[in-house]
Amino acid sequence: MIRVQAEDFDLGAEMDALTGSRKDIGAVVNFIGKVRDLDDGALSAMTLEHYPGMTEKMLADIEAQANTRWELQETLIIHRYGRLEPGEQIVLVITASAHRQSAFEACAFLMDWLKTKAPFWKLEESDKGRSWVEAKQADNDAADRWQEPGS
Amino acid sequence: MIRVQAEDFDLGAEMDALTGSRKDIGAVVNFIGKVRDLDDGALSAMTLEHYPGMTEKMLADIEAQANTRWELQETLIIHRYGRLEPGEQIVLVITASAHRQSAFEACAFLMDWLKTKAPFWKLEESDKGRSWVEAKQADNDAADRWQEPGS
Amino acid sequence: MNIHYFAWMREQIGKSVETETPPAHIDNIDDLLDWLADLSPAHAEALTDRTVIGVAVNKEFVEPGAKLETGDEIALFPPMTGG
Amino acid sequence: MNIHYFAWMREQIGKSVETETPPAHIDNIDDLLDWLADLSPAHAEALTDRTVIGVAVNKEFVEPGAKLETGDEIALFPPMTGG
Repeated sequence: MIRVQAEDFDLGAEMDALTGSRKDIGAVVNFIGKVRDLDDGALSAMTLEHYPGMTEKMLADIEAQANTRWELQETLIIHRYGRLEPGEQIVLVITASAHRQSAFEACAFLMDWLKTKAPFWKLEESDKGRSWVEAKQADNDAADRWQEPGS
Repeated sequence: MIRVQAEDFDLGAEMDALTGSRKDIGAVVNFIGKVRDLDDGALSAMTLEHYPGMTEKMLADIEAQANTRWELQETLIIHRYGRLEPGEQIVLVITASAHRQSAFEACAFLMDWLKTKAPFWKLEESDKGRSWVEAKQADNDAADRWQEPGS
Repeated sequence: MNIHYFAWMREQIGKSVETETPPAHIDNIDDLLDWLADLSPAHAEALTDRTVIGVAVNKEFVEPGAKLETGDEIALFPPMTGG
Repeated sequence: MNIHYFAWMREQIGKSVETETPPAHIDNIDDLLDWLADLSPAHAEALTDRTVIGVAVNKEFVEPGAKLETGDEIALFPPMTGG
Protein backbone atom coordinates (compact mmCIF):
# COMPACT_ATOMS: atom_id res chain seq x y z
CA MET A 1 0.00 0.00 0.00
CA ILE A 2 1.31 3.46 -0.81
CA ARG A 3 0.18 6.96 0.16
CA VAL A 4 1.50 10.36 -0.86
CA GLN A 5 0.05 13.00 1.41
CA ALA A 6 0.56 16.41 3.02
CA GLU A 7 -0.85 15.26 6.38
CA ASP A 8 1.20 13.72 9.15
CA PHE A 9 0.85 10.00 9.89
CA ASP A 10 0.47 8.05 13.13
CA LEU A 11 2.92 5.15 13.34
CA GLY A 12 0.94 3.25 15.98
CA ALA A 13 -2.30 3.52 14.02
CA GLU A 14 -0.62 2.48 10.74
CA MET A 15 0.99 -0.53 12.42
CA ASP A 16 -2.30 -1.60 13.99
CA ALA A 17 -4.13 -1.30 10.68
CA LEU A 18 -1.44 -3.25 8.83
CA THR A 19 -0.58 -6.04 11.27
CA GLY A 20 -2.85 -5.72 14.31
CA SER A 21 -5.24 -8.57 13.60
CA ARG A 22 -2.71 -10.82 11.87
CA LYS A 23 -1.36 -13.90 13.64
CA ASP A 24 1.02 -15.04 10.88
CA ILE A 25 3.48 -12.14 10.95
CA GLY A 26 6.73 -12.75 12.85
CA ALA A 27 8.80 -9.69 12.06
CA VAL A 28 7.94 -6.08 11.33
CA VAL A 29 10.53 -3.45 10.45
CA ASN A 30 9.64 0.25 10.27
CA PHE A 31 11.67 3.15 9.04
CA ILE A 32 10.73 6.72 9.87
CA GLY A 33 12.58 9.63 8.31
CA LYS A 34 12.34 12.98 10.06
CA VAL A 35 13.28 16.56 9.27
CA ARG A 36 16.61 17.05 11.01
CA ASP A 37 18.03 20.29 12.26
CA LEU A 38 21.76 19.57 12.19
CA ASP A 39 22.76 22.93 13.55
CA ASP A 40 20.50 23.66 16.50
CA GLY A 41 17.87 26.18 15.44
CA ALA A 42 19.42 26.94 12.05
CA LEU A 43 16.81 25.13 9.97
CA SER A 44 13.38 26.68 10.05
CA ALA A 45 11.62 24.43 7.55
CA MET A 46 11.95 21.91 4.75
CA THR A 47 9.53 21.96 1.85
CA LEU A 48 9.06 18.81 -0.19
CA GLU A 49 8.03 19.26 -3.79
CA HIS A 50 6.97 16.23 -5.81
CA TYR A 51 5.56 15.23 -9.18
CA PRO A 52 1.93 14.24 -8.57
CA GLY A 53 0.95 11.19 -10.53
CA MET A 54 4.50 10.10 -11.23
CA THR A 55 5.24 9.78 -7.51
CA GLU A 56 2.34 7.41 -6.91
CA LYS A 57 3.23 5.38 -9.99
CA MET A 58 6.90 5.06 -9.02
CA LEU A 59 6.10 4.17 -5.40
CA ALA A 60 3.65 1.47 -6.48
CA ASP A 61 6.30 0.09 -8.87
CA ILE A 62 9.01 -0.12 -6.25
CA GLU A 63 6.66 -1.63 -3.69
CA ALA A 64 5.77 -4.34 -6.22
CA GLN A 65 9.48 -4.91 -6.88
CA ALA A 66 10.20 -5.34 -3.15
CA ASN A 67 7.41 -7.90 -2.97
CA THR A 68 8.95 -9.80 -5.88
CA ARG A 69 12.43 -9.85 -4.35
CA TRP A 70 11.46 -10.75 -0.78
CA GLU A 71 8.70 -12.79 0.77
CA LEU A 72 6.69 -10.07 2.48
CA GLN A 73 3.27 -10.27 4.04
CA GLU A 74 2.56 -6.56 4.15
CA THR A 75 4.26 -3.39 2.97
CA LEU A 76 3.35 0.25 3.45
CA ILE A 77 5.03 3.37 2.10
CA ILE A 78 3.80 6.81 3.19
CA HIS A 79 5.66 9.84 1.87
CA ARG A 80 4.67 13.39 2.77
CA TYR A 81 5.04 16.55 0.73
CA GLY A 82 4.67 20.24 1.53
CA ARG A 83 6.20 22.38 4.27
CA LEU A 84 7.57 20.50 7.27
CA GLU A 85 9.35 21.73 10.38
CA PRO A 86 12.33 20.20 12.19
CA GLY A 87 11.31 17.07 14.08
CA GLU A 88 8.36 16.37 11.77
CA GLN A 89 7.97 13.01 10.07
CA ILE A 90 8.66 12.81 6.31
CA VAL A 91 8.45 9.17 5.38
CA LEU A 92 7.30 5.84 6.78
CA VAL A 93 8.16 2.43 5.37
CA ILE A 94 6.79 -0.72 7.00
CA THR A 95 7.74 -4.23 5.91
CA ALA A 96 6.21 -7.30 7.54
CA SER A 97 7.44 -10.82 6.97
CA ALA A 98 7.60 -14.25 8.54
CA HIS A 99 11.38 -13.71 8.87
CA ARG A 100 13.32 -10.74 10.17
CA GLN A 101 16.03 -10.84 7.50
CA SER A 102 13.52 -10.27 4.68
CA ALA A 103 11.81 -7.48 6.60
CA PHE A 104 15.13 -5.71 7.29
CA GLU A 105 16.46 -6.03 3.75
CA ALA A 106 13.23 -4.98 2.04
CA CYS A 107 12.90 -1.92 4.29
CA ALA A 108 16.50 -0.82 3.61
CA PHE A 109 16.00 -1.45 -0.13
CA LEU A 110 12.86 0.70 -0.23
CA MET A 111 14.55 3.53 1.64
CA ASP A 112 17.64 3.49 -0.59
CA TRP A 113 15.36 3.60 -3.57
CA LEU A 114 13.22 6.45 -2.23
CA LYS A 115 16.35 8.53 -1.64
CA THR A 116 17.42 8.42 -5.27
CA LYS A 117 14.53 7.42 -7.55
CA ALA A 118 11.33 8.90 -6.14
CA PRO A 119 10.43 12.28 -7.70
CA PHE A 120 10.79 14.42 -4.57
CA TRP A 121 12.91 17.52 -4.10
CA LYS A 122 13.73 19.17 -0.80
CA LEU A 123 14.03 22.91 -0.22
CA GLU A 124 15.60 23.96 3.07
CA GLU A 125 15.02 27.31 4.72
CA SER A 126 17.59 28.19 7.34
CA ASP A 127 19.17 31.24 8.91
CA LYS A 128 21.61 31.13 5.96
CA GLY A 129 18.79 31.42 3.40
CA ARG A 130 16.97 28.93 1.20
CA SER A 131 18.63 26.13 -0.74
CA TRP A 132 17.74 22.95 -2.58
CA VAL A 133 19.14 19.84 -0.96
CA GLU A 134 21.72 18.26 -3.24
CA ALA A 135 21.73 14.58 -4.11
CA LYS A 136 24.42 12.60 -2.29
CA GLN A 137 26.82 10.19 -3.93
CA ALA A 138 26.51 7.96 -0.85
CA ASP A 139 22.79 7.60 -1.57
CA ASN A 140 23.48 6.59 -5.16
CA ASP A 141 26.02 4.04 -3.96
CA ALA A 142 23.52 2.68 -1.43
CA ALA A 143 20.89 2.30 -4.16
CA ASP A 144 23.37 0.64 -6.53
CA ARG A 145 24.05 -2.25 -4.16
CA TRP A 146 20.53 -3.57 -4.88
CA GLN A 147 21.12 -3.64 -8.63
CA GLU A 148 20.40 -7.10 -9.97
CA PRO A 149 22.86 -8.73 -12.34
CA GLY A 150 22.05 -7.83 -15.91
CA SER A 151 19.74 -4.95 -15.04
CA MET B 1 17.32 2.15 27.55
CA ILE B 2 16.26 -1.43 28.21
CA ARG B 3 13.15 -2.96 29.76
CA VAL B 4 12.29 -6.57 30.52
CA GLN B 5 8.60 -6.86 31.29
CA ALA B 6 5.53 -9.09 31.20
CA GLU B 7 3.26 -6.25 30.01
CA ASP B 8 2.63 -5.36 26.40
CA PHE B 9 4.16 -2.19 24.96
CA ASP B 10 2.74 0.58 22.77
CA LEU B 11 4.98 1.32 19.78
CA GLY B 12 3.55 4.79 19.16
CA ALA B 13 3.96 5.83 22.79
CA GLU B 14 7.52 4.46 22.97
CA MET B 15 8.48 6.28 19.77
CA ASP B 16 7.01 9.54 21.03
CA ALA B 17 8.82 9.25 24.33
CA LEU B 18 12.12 8.45 22.64
CA THR B 19 12.17 10.82 19.68
CA GLY B 20 9.03 12.99 19.83
CA SER B 21 10.58 16.21 21.04
CA ARG B 22 13.95 15.76 19.30
CA LYS B 23 14.78 17.83 16.23
CA ASP B 24 18.21 16.29 15.56
CA ILE B 25 17.14 12.75 14.65
CA GLY B 26 16.96 11.96 10.94
CA ALA B 27 16.35 8.23 10.87
CA VAL B 28 14.53 5.85 13.18
CA VAL B 29 14.36 2.10 12.62
CA ASN B 30 12.08 -0.13 14.68
CA PHE B 31 11.87 -3.87 14.83
CA ILE B 32 8.87 -5.63 16.34
CA GLY B 33 8.87 -9.38 16.82
CA LYS B 34 5.51 -11.07 17.21
CA VAL B 35 4.26 -14.52 18.18
CA ARG B 36 3.58 -16.22 14.87
CA ASP B 37 1.12 -19.00 14.24
CA LEU B 38 2.64 -20.70 11.20
CA ASP B 39 -0.10 -23.29 10.87
CA ASP B 40 -3.40 -21.45 11.21
CA GLY B 41 -4.80 -22.10 14.67
CA ALA B 42 -2.23 -24.75 15.63
CA LEU B 43 -0.30 -22.62 18.13
CA SER B 44 -2.25 -21.70 21.23
CA ALA B 45 0.49 -19.88 23.15
CA MET B 46 4.19 -19.22 23.55
CA THR B 47 5.67 -18.83 27.02
CA LEU B 48 8.94 -16.96 27.39
CA GLU B 49 11.12 -17.92 30.31
CA HIS B 50 14.14 -15.79 31.16
CA TYR B 51 16.88 -15.40 33.74
CA PRO B 52 15.98 -12.32 35.80
CA GLY B 53 19.00 -10.20 36.56
CA MET B 54 21.16 -11.75 33.86
CA THR B 55 18.73 -10.66 31.14
CA GLU B 56 18.85 -7.01 32.17
CA LYS B 57 22.63 -7.13 32.49
CA MET B 58 23.11 -8.73 29.05
CA LEU B 59 20.66 -6.36 27.37
CA ALA B 60 22.38 -3.32 28.86
CA ASP B 61 25.74 -4.71 27.69
CA ILE B 62 24.65 -5.25 24.11
CA GLU B 63 22.93 -1.88 23.96
CA ALA B 64 26.19 -0.26 25.08
CA GLN B 65 28.06 -2.26 22.43
CA ALA B 66 25.70 -1.07 19.68
CA ASN B 67 26.29 2.50 20.81
CA THR B 68 30.05 1.96 20.57
CA ARG B 69 29.89 0.48 17.08
CA TRP B 70 27.43 2.95 15.54
CA GLU B 71 26.70 6.61 16.07
CA LEU B 72 23.25 6.41 17.61
CA GLN B 73 21.23 9.11 19.27
CA GLU B 74 18.74 6.87 21.05
CA THR B 75 18.26 3.15 21.52
CA LEU B 76 15.48 1.19 23.21
CA ILE B 77 15.14 -2.53 23.77
CA ILE B 78 11.95 -3.93 25.30
CA HIS B 79 11.69 -7.70 25.69
CA ARG B 80 8.64 -9.39 27.16
CA TYR B 81 8.44 -12.64 29.12
CA GLY B 82 5.56 -14.82 30.26
CA ARG B 83 2.66 -16.33 28.34
CA LEU B 84 1.87 -14.73 24.97
CA GLU B 85 -0.71 -15.61 22.37
CA PRO B 86 -0.36 -15.60 18.56
CA GLY B 87 -0.25 -12.05 17.19
CA GLU B 88 1.10 -10.63 20.47
CA GLN B 89 4.25 -8.52 20.51
CA ILE B 90 7.41 -10.09 21.99
CA VAL B 91 10.21 -7.63 21.41
CA LEU B 92 10.78 -4.04 20.34
CA VAL B 93 14.10 -2.56 19.26
CA ILE B 94 14.33 1.12 18.30
CA THR B 95 17.50 2.73 16.96
CA ALA B 96 17.64 6.44 16.15
CA SER B 97 20.50 8.07 14.30
CA ALA B 98 21.35 11.02 12.11
CA HIS B 99 21.85 8.51 9.27
CA ARG B 100 19.64 5.66 8.11
CA GLN B 101 22.49 3.21 7.49
CA SER B 102 23.59 3.29 11.14
CA ALA B 103 20.02 2.94 12.35
CA PHE B 104 19.37 -0.08 10.09
CA GLU B 105 22.62 -1.85 10.92
CA ALA B 106 22.40 -1.31 14.67
CA CYS B 107 18.80 -2.55 14.75
CA ALA B 108 19.67 -5.72 12.78
CA PHE B 109 22.73 -6.27 15.00
CA LEU B 110 20.67 -6.01 18.19
CA MET B 111 18.04 -8.43 16.87
CA ASP B 112 20.63 -11.00 15.74
CA TRP B 113 22.19 -10.77 19.15
CA LEU B 114 18.89 -11.11 21.03
CA LYS B 115 18.09 -14.27 19.06
CA THR B 116 21.22 -16.07 20.22
CA LYS B 117 22.73 -14.42 23.30
CA ALA B 118 19.90 -13.13 25.47
CA PRO B 119 18.87 -15.61 28.20
CA PHE B 120 15.33 -16.30 26.97
CA TRP B 121 13.75 -19.66 26.20
CA LYS B 122 10.50 -20.21 24.33
CA LEU B 123 7.95 -22.90 25.09
CA GLU B 124 5.28 -23.45 22.45
CA GLU B 125 1.89 -24.98 23.15
CA SER B 126 0.11 -26.22 20.07
CA ASP B 127 -2.41 -28.83 19.09
CA LYS B 128 0.55 -31.22 18.84
CA GLY B 129 1.52 -30.66 22.48
CA ARG B 130 4.16 -28.53 24.21
CA SER B 131 7.75 -28.14 23.02
CA TRP B 132 10.76 -25.93 23.63
CA VAL B 133 11.75 -23.92 20.56
CA GLU B 134 15.14 -25.09 19.30
CA ALA B 135 17.95 -22.70 18.48
CA LYS B 136 18.47 -22.22 14.74
CA GLN B 137 21.82 -22.45 12.98
CA ALA B 138 20.68 -19.58 10.73
CA ASP B 139 20.40 -17.36 13.82
CA ASN B 140 23.92 -18.28 14.93
CA ASP B 141 25.21 -17.51 11.44
CA ALA B 142 23.39 -14.16 11.47
CA ALA B 143 24.96 -13.27 14.83
CA ASP B 144 28.42 -14.37 13.65
CA ARG B 145 28.49 -11.85 10.82
CA TRP B 146 28.84 -9.05 13.42
CA GLN B 147 31.89 -10.65 15.01
CA GLU B 148 34.72 -8.16 15.08
CA PRO B 149 38.17 -9.26 13.91
CA GLY B 150 40.14 -10.69 16.80
CA SER B 151 37.15 -11.09 19.10
CA MET C 1 3.43 19.52 -25.59
CA ASN C 2 3.37 20.25 -21.84
CA ILE C 3 6.75 20.59 -20.17
CA HIS C 4 6.91 20.41 -16.36
CA TYR C 5 9.81 21.78 -14.33
CA PHE C 6 10.68 20.95 -10.75
CA ALA C 7 12.76 22.34 -7.88
CA TRP C 8 15.45 24.86 -8.92
CA MET C 9 14.71 24.32 -12.62
CA ARG C 10 11.16 25.49 -11.96
CA GLU C 11 12.48 28.50 -10.07
CA GLN C 12 15.05 29.45 -12.70
CA ILE C 13 12.60 29.15 -15.58
CA GLY C 14 9.92 30.85 -13.53
CA LYS C 15 7.06 28.46 -14.15
CA SER C 16 6.10 24.94 -13.18
CA VAL C 17 4.64 24.01 -16.55
CA GLU C 18 4.61 25.51 -20.03
CA THR C 19 2.96 24.47 -23.27
CA GLU C 20 5.28 24.57 -26.26
CA THR C 21 5.01 23.38 -29.84
CA PRO C 22 8.50 22.49 -31.04
CA PRO C 23 8.98 22.07 -34.80
CA ALA C 24 8.34 18.62 -36.22
CA HIS C 25 12.04 17.69 -36.59
CA ILE C 26 12.48 17.81 -32.81
CA ASP C 27 11.75 14.14 -32.20
CA ASN C 28 13.94 13.19 -29.25
CA ILE C 29 14.82 14.47 -25.77
CA ASP C 30 18.33 15.67 -26.64
CA ASP C 31 17.02 17.86 -29.47
CA LEU C 32 14.15 19.10 -27.31
CA LEU C 33 16.57 20.26 -24.59
CA ASP C 34 18.66 22.13 -27.19
CA TRP C 35 15.53 23.76 -28.53
CA LEU C 36 14.25 24.69 -25.05
CA ALA C 37 17.61 26.23 -24.13
CA ASP C 38 17.13 28.79 -26.94
CA LEU C 39 13.74 29.97 -25.63
CA SER C 40 15.13 32.42 -23.08
CA PRO C 41 18.27 33.19 -21.06
CA ALA C 42 16.51 31.62 -18.04
CA HIS C 43 15.92 28.41 -19.99
CA ALA C 44 19.53 28.44 -21.16
CA GLU C 45 20.77 28.81 -17.60
CA ALA C 46 18.50 26.08 -16.19
CA LEU C 47 19.65 23.72 -18.94
CA THR C 48 23.39 24.47 -18.73
CA ASP C 49 24.54 21.24 -17.09
CA ARG C 50 22.68 18.45 -18.86
CA THR C 51 24.42 15.76 -16.79
CA VAL C 52 22.37 16.64 -13.72
CA ILE C 53 19.00 16.87 -15.45
CA GLY C 54 16.53 14.01 -15.13
CA VAL C 55 13.83 13.52 -17.73
CA ALA C 56 10.45 11.80 -17.58
CA VAL C 57 8.11 11.24 -20.51
CA ASN C 58 4.53 10.45 -19.55
CA LYS C 59 5.66 10.00 -15.96
CA GLU C 60 8.35 7.40 -16.76
CA PHE C 61 12.10 8.04 -16.57
CA VAL C 62 13.81 8.10 -19.97
CA GLU C 63 17.35 8.39 -21.28
CA PRO C 64 18.44 11.59 -23.14
CA GLY C 65 18.16 9.98 -26.58
CA ALA C 66 14.55 8.85 -26.05
CA LYS C 67 12.08 9.51 -28.87
CA LEU C 68 9.16 11.91 -28.50
CA GLU C 69 5.55 11.62 -29.68
CA THR C 70 3.05 14.42 -30.17
CA GLY C 71 1.16 15.03 -26.94
CA ASP C 72 3.83 13.53 -24.66
CA GLU C 73 3.98 14.96 -21.13
CA ILE C 74 7.59 15.96 -20.51
CA ALA C 75 9.16 16.63 -17.09
CA LEU C 76 12.63 18.02 -16.40
CA PHE C 77 14.15 18.01 -12.94
CA PRO C 78 17.37 18.00 -10.91
CA PRO C 79 18.49 14.83 -9.06
CA MET C 80 15.80 13.59 -6.71
CA THR C 81 16.15 13.81 -2.95
CA GLY C 82 13.27 11.89 -1.43
CA GLY C 83 13.03 9.75 1.66
CA MET D 1 26.28 -22.88 45.90
CA ASN D 2 22.97 -22.08 44.15
CA ILE D 3 22.44 -23.76 40.80
CA HIS D 4 19.69 -22.44 38.53
CA TYR D 5 18.17 -24.46 35.69
CA PHE D 6 16.15 -23.13 32.76
CA ALA D 7 13.76 -24.38 30.09
CA TRP D 8 13.83 -28.15 29.52
CA MET D 9 16.74 -28.59 31.93
CA ARG D 10 14.56 -27.13 34.66
CA GLU D 11 11.73 -29.46 33.67
CA GLN D 12 13.90 -32.57 33.52
CA ILE D 13 15.59 -31.90 36.86
CA GLY D 14 12.27 -30.85 38.34
CA LYS D 15 13.36 -27.63 40.02
CA SER D 16 14.40 -24.15 38.97
CA VAL D 17 17.09 -23.77 41.61
CA GLU D 18 18.85 -26.04 44.07
CA THR D 19 21.46 -25.41 46.73
CA GLU D 20 24.34 -27.88 46.65
CA THR D 21 27.68 -28.09 48.42
CA PRO D 22 30.10 -29.92 46.14
CA PRO D 23 33.35 -31.19 47.71
CA ALA D 24 36.26 -28.76 47.76
CA HIS D 25 38.14 -30.40 44.86
CA ILE D 26 35.29 -29.47 42.47
CA ASP D 27 36.78 -26.14 41.38
CA ASN D 28 35.72 -25.73 37.76
CA ILE D 29 32.54 -26.00 35.63
CA ASP D 30 33.48 -29.25 33.88
CA ASP D 31 33.98 -31.04 37.20
CA LEU D 32 30.82 -29.51 38.62
CA LEU D 33 28.74 -30.85 35.71
CA ASP D 34 30.23 -34.35 36.22
CA TRP D 35 29.42 -34.15 39.92
CA LEU D 36 25.85 -32.87 39.30
CA ALA D 37 25.21 -35.67 36.78
CA ASP D 38 25.71 -38.20 39.59
CA LEU D 39 23.07 -36.61 41.85
CA SER D 40 20.08 -38.36 40.25
CA PRO D 41 18.97 -40.09 37.03
CA ALA D 42 17.11 -36.86 36.13
CA HIS D 43 20.31 -34.84 36.53
CA ALA D 44 22.20 -37.39 34.45
CA GLU D 45 19.62 -37.17 31.68
CA ALA D 46 19.51 -33.36 31.65
CA LEU D 47 23.31 -33.26 31.47
CA THR D 48 23.76 -35.93 28.79
CA ASP D 49 24.73 -33.69 25.88
CA ARG D 50 27.18 -31.17 27.28
CA THR D 51 27.68 -29.53 23.88
CA VAL D 52 24.24 -27.90 24.03
CA ILE D 53 24.49 -26.68 27.64
CA GLY D 54 25.21 -23.02 28.29
CA VAL D 55 26.72 -21.97 31.60
CA ALA D 56 26.68 -18.67 33.47
CA VAL D 57 28.57 -17.88 36.65
CA ASN D 58 27.30 -14.87 38.55
CA LYS D 59 25.15 -13.96 35.54
CA GLU D 60 28.03 -13.95 33.06
CA PHE D 61 28.56 -16.55 30.33
CA VAL D 62 31.59 -18.76 30.92
CA GLU D 63 33.42 -21.53 29.08
CA PRO D 64 33.26 -25.13 30.42
CA GLY D 65 36.75 -24.98 31.97
CA ALA D 66 35.99 -21.83 33.99
CA LYS D 67 37.06 -21.82 37.63
CA LEU D 68 34.55 -21.72 40.50
CA GLU D 69 34.62 -19.80 43.77
CA THR D 70 32.63 -20.51 46.93
CA GLY D 71 29.29 -18.71 46.81
CA ASP D 72 29.17 -18.44 42.99
CA GLU D 73 25.70 -18.36 41.43
CA ILE D 74 25.64 -21.01 38.72
CA ALA D 75 23.10 -21.25 35.88
CA LEU D 76 22.73 -24.08 33.36
CA PHE D 77 20.54 -23.79 30.30
CA PRO D 78 19.90 -24.98 26.75
CA PRO D 79 20.67 -22.70 23.76
CA MET D 80 18.85 -19.38 24.06
CA THR D 81 15.96 -18.45 21.79
CA GLY D 82 15.13 -14.83 22.47
CA GLY D 83 13.97 -12.07 20.21
